[in-house]
Parts: sequence; C-alpha cells; structure tokens
Amino acid sequence: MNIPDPLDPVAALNAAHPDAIKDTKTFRDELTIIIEPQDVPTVLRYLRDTPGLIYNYLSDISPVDYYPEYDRPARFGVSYHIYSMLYNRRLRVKTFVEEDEPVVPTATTIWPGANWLEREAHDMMGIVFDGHPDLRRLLMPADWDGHPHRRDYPLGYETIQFSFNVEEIMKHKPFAKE
Amino acid sequence: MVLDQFAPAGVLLLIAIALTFIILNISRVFGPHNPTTRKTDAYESGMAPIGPAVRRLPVKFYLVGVLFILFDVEVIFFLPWSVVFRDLGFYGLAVMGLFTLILTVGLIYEWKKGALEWE
Amino acid sequence: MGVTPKLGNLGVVTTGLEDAVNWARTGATWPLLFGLACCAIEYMSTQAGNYDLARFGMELNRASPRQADLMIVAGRVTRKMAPVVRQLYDQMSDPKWVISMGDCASCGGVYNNYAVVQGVDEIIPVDVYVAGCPPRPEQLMHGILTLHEKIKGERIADWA
Amino acid sequence: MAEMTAPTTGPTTDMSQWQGSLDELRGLVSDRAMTGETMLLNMGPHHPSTHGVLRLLLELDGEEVVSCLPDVGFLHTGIEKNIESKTYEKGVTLTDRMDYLAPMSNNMAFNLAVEKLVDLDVPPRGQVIRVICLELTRIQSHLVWLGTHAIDMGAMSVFLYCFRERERILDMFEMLSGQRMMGSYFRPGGVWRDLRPEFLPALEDFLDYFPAKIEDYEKLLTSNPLWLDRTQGVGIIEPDVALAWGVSGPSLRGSGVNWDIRKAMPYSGYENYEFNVPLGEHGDVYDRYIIRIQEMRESLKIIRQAIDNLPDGPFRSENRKFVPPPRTELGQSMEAVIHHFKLWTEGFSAPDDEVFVAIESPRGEIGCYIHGTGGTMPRKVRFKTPSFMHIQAIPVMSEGHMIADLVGIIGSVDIVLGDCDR
Repeated sequence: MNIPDPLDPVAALNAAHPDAIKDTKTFRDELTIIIEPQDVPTVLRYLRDTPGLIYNYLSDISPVDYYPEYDRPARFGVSYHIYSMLYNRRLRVKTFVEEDEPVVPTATTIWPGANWLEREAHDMMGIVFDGHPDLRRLLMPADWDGHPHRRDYPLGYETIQFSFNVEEIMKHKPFAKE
Repeated sequence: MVLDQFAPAGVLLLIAIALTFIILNISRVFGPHNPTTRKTDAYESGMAPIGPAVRRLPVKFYLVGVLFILFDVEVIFFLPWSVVFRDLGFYGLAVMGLFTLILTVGLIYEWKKGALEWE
Repeated sequence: MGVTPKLGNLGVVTTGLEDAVNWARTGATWPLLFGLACCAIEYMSTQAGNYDLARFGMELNRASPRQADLMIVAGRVTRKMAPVVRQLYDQMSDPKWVISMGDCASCGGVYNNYAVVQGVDEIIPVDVYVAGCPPRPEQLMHGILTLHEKIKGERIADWA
Repeated sequence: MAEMTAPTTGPTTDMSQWQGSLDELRGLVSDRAMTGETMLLNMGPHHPSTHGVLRLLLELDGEEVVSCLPDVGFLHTGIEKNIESKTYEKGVTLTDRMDYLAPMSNNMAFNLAVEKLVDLDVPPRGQVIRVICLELTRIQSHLVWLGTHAIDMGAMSVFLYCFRERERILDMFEMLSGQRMMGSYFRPGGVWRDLRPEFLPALEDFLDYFPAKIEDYEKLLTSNPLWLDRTQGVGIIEPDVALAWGVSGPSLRGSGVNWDIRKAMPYSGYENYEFNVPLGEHGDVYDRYIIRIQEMRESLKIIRQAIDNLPDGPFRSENRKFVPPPRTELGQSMEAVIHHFKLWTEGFSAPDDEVFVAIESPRGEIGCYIHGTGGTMPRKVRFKTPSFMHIQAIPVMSEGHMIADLVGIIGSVDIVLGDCDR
C-alpha cells in the first residue's frame, strides 16, 4: 500500500481552514500552532483524519497559567500535544482562554482518551470543557474548593518544625484523639 | 464390662471438647472489647457501601451450589468403601462401579445441558 | 519476660499472665495489607525473601482490618485518603498499633503542600515513627522491634 | 408442555436509603443499579490487588462486571505544584517519587526536558550511564510487575523469586547513588557522580546470573495451564481502540502496534544500540505478559552493548553556566567558586518558553512538559504519565468479564498510582 508523503501541517491547515491558524512558533525545533478556542475540534479532527497528516495519538492536554503579568493573548494556555505515529512527528496545538470565561470545546469526540485529561485540567486549573460527558473533579476530593494548580492558589505551606520553634507548632498541631 | 474398653475414648472426647471450649473463650475473657459504632460498620475497602448487603442473587450461584452438594455426598460414600476395599473383592467393586456409573450419567447429562457453563 | 523454671526438672515453666499475653502479641502481630506509595514497595521488599518479615511472625498480611492488629502506614496520606485511613483504623479490632513508615507518613515529608496530611498522627494515634524516604528494610525492622518493646511493656490494666 | 410464564419479579430490593449516592451515579452506571438489581461494589482504595490506592466502583450482575467506574486521586500529592516553587536542579528529587517503581525514568523525562529547554548537551559517557540505569530500572520495574501480577492471580512463589532478583539491582543502584530506590541519580547535564569501581563487576555477574532466572519464571508461568486459562483471551483491547484511549508502552504493543519511543524518537544515544521490540497479536493479558518478559531480555542485551563500549571522559556536561563545578576545582579557580555559589543558591534560569519531551518508561510513554518563566523556577511542569491513561482504559477492557479477570487485567496493564495521581 502506498503511504502518502507527509504534508506540512501549517500549509495544509491554511489551505483547508484559511483563518484557523492565528500564529505559529518553533522553539527548540518543536512546532506550535496557536488557534482560537472555538475551532479546536475542527482543527484536531482535520489533523487526525487528513491522509498526509494522520496525527492519530493524543499524548497530553497541558494547561498553563500565565498569572501575574502575561504577554500572552490571555491568562490560560491549553496545549494539545499530538503525535503522528505514521510520520513519527509531534505537534503542539495551543489555544488561549480568558480568565473570566475559560471555555474550550471538548476533544473527547475525537479521542475518547481526552476524557480524563480534560477532567484533570478542569480540576486543577478550572478550565471548562463544554460538551464533556461528565466534567467532575478527578484528583481532588469532590468537595474541594478552588483550583490548586493556578498560580494564585497558595501552596498550602506549613512552617517547618525546627528545634527553636517546636513548642508553638506542637501547640496548635491537631493530634488525633483515640 | 465391655463398656470400660471405651473409657479412654470417652475421656479423650471430654478433653477435646473442654480444650476447644477454653481456647475459643479465652480471648473473649482476656481480650479487650469496645465495639464502637464505627468499628462495627460494614467494611468495603474503606468506603461507605451503596445498597443493602442481603439482596436477590442470580440463580447461577444456587445451581452450582446444589451440584456441588450432590457430588460431595457421592465422595462421602467412597470413604468407608475405600477402607475395606481389599476384603470386599470383586463384589464391592461391582456395586460401587454401578453407583458411580449412575452418578456419571448424571454428570454427563448436566454437562451437555450446559449447567456447568457460567454465562 | 520473667520465665522461672520451677519444680526441679519437671520441665514446667511458669510466667505471669501479662508476660504470656504480651509475648503472644509480639510473636504474631499480623500487619494490615495497607500500602499507599513508595514505602509500600520497600515494605514489600522487607516482606519478601531477602529481608523476610516472617522471622517476626509477620508474614501474613491480612487484607481485612478485622484480622489485623498492626497498621503500617506505608506512604503519603493525602487529603482524599485521610477519611479512608481513619475508617480503616476504626474498623481494626483491638488491640491495635500503628507504625508510621517513612517521612511522608510521619510529618508530610517532601510534600509540604495542599494535598498531603502533614503527618498521619493528625488523624490516627501513632505508636512508632520510622524515618527514611523510603526507610531501608533494616530501619523498618528496627521500628518493628521498638514496637515489640513497647508491647512488652504494657500492663494488664491497659487492656483487660 | 405448558408454556413457562416468566417468573413474576418479586419486589426489588429497597434502595431508598441510598438514594443520595445513587443520584450522583445517575448517568454513569446502568439503570439496573438504580433499582438494586445489580450490586454496586467498591473495589476500593484499600484492596489487595489494585496495585495502590485505586478505587473501582463496580456494578456487578452476580459475578460479571456490568460497568466499572475508576476513581483516582487518592495519592495526588501535588508534585507538579511543588516543583513550581523549586529550582530545576532541586526539582529532580521530587520527580523520583512519582512513578516509584521506575524513579529513574521520571528523572530522565524531567532532565531531558530541562536540557532541551536550556539547550544543554550531555557528554557521551553520561548518556551511556543513563541508558544502563534506565534499562536496569526497566528490569526492576518489570520484576515488581511480574511479582505482584502473579501473586494477584495466585502464584505466590513467583513474587519471592522476583523480589530476590530485584534486591541485586537495588544493591547496584545503592552503589551508584547511595539510595536503593529514589536515587535522584540523573541531574540536568548528565549524572550526579561517576560509576563506582565495584559497580561494573557487580553488573557483569548480574548479566550472567539473570537470564537463567527469566527461564525459571517462564518455566513457572508461561506453559502453566492455570496461567493460560486465566490470561488468554481476557481483557482484549483492539489496536485502534487502544490508540484512541491513549494507551502506550507494552500494553499498546500487546495489541500489535509497533511503537517504542526508544526506536521511534531515540534519545540519549538509543539509536546506536540494536535490540528488537516484541509485539503481541491478540492484545490480551497473556500477550502483555509475554511482551514484558521479552523486554527484560532485550534490556539485558542493551546493557551488554552499553558496557562493552562504555566511553570514558566527563560524566556530566562541563558547561559551568548550568552544572556546578566539582569540589576539587573550587580550590583552584575563582570562577568555579562564583559558579558554585550562584548555581547552588539561585540555580540557572531558563527561557520563558515551553518544551515537551516523551520517553519510554517501563509502563509506557511518559511525557514531561515544562514551561519556564525566564527566571530560575519553572512556570508549569506537567507530566503525562502512562498509568493515568491505562486506568482510564480499564473499563474498556474489563466490561463483561468476571471480577477474577478484572484482577488479571489490572495487573496486566501494570499501573502505579503514584504515576497516575502525581
């Protein structure tokens, strides 16, 4: 069977969806395509199904928080790391979502494996994936408030017990009754 | 009196019963007890169980249970027979062979009927 | 343990009830099969052939808390796991002891953050703390022997 | 014969008392659970065969698993949040505790990402030492997998044999890094210190000693009729379904997909070792078992080739901007003292950009995504771990099987909860 020769993803995407790509970036020979949140499903489906691209494996969905001052278009960045097994190359499709309505359409219609990745991104960063089958908290307890991996969420650090401050720490350290 | 030949066996029986009684109850006497409500809760790998414990079970369990009892009883008949196997000679073999044959026919019938399959 | 041979060489050994019960308890403290994280793997190495916890009568890891009398908290206790650890501890039958194995169980260890209970003694009373991340099998055995010393020191009034 | 009328279903069990928790599961389990016809059972966080604190909410019709709902997070320790407040060199020790069965492959993923972010090269000797340690970690991790997988299915003695061999590997790791499991032996730029003199002889006679032991395991299990009945045709996952669910590593190769990152995108010098990648055909528990046994043999081959041409030279990069100088140098040159001071107090800074590196851990593809802040601490470190995707795929493999098969399936996809929850 003949395998079609690999297309350049940026050119192919520009041809198929003209205004989809907002910006492309290569850093340490890793290609990043930046697109709008609302056409995430169409772009990902296109990248997975076109004969010359076939990015058939979703490695990871990684949310990033550019909290204090950011030179990026918006506060949250969600990057989809996809990998084409046929042509053995990786690609990062990145979208930026605002802080007040961090909504990204779900990718579970394309890869069912994205289910938990999105649930964890929602749990940790508070990014809402609309169309997700059951967007509950995954790693934190169900009644936890706040999204821990946001940059403005405190680390929950407790002062370390050394010899000089052991008394006051032991005073209000909750010990288990029998 | 012929009865006193069995005196040692009687004493042994009494000691056995007394010993088991002691062993079972020694921990109840010396061991600590505080059955708190959380301790007597149902244990389901650390989580709260959903649904009652006693519920309607599929009939497959009952079917397998009955078949097991049937062949278990058959084995009980083999035990005394195997003790006097030498003295009974061919007559014993024939009788037990017939007994086993009947039960084997039962086994083949239930095997073909698919009672042993789980689905 | 006060073992005093009496009645010449009749081979009769007498000892106090307390010593006998404490000796029986240290002879076979069955641990609860309760591994959380990396310390559980080191605990399995201590259990396996090379370091062999069977020498202390502890080779049987009872999966159900009803039959276990020693809970070795091997690993980091997270906020989501804390109620489960407390429930398991409550469901263990008396007499019961707790060894907190490793730094994460003893004081939160490397994870001084939102997700980890800073020391399992915040939720269950701990008898012996074993340091190390993960503690070497010898360290765990030293912890177990210290627990045996503690058990041998218990008086009847504590538990009868 | 009179037509058998369907038995009138008596009053189903009264579930009113548990209505609260049932409503939460409304859409997730089938409706037969709502009326109490099927039993909802927690194969919960404290269970002997869930390889850690995984909770599976099973919906059982008698012995058969109707639906299985994994619930994870019982071991979420916020490692990624902690690394965000540490420098790159200090973050390495935290990555050890993620996949605690293969600490060095987490180190490798993190270090490769850091080296790619700051464009730091690793000298050849450092790369070969890393390959030796990675393959030893793969063998050690497969030994724990084989031990626990077999003991879950009832083969008690295999557990003891596997841990006996594993002790020898742990002794070797202790020679290298002073710690049996969590060595933090890999640092950005290479390895922490050179091989100890007694390491290579110990590795030589491990290489002669171990192949016969793999034969023993095969004798015990591979042609054992009990093992074959329990594993063949159980937990089958087709290649395209596995790819869609993000399965990777030996579990994916069990379904016949030929993808091994060491071959596809070689890192740390894997391209100049020749080894072959075992593949399965049916994608059942037995194929995944056979593949991991073969992988242990392949790792031995790689280690043998690595030892034969172990280059000498520096074991860690000489680039003083990122790698603190050895203590001997501190006496002689002033720059070394300055570098030493700067690197150990503040650490090196990385550009405000993002990098994603994936390597082949014993469980599958482990990927590390680092986004720098331009300063000395990362903005975001995220690990894509194989066990996370495999636990998500367990329901796909296990629906319709019995509970006993579910135990085998959990063992065969080789999950580690520290790896999944991070």
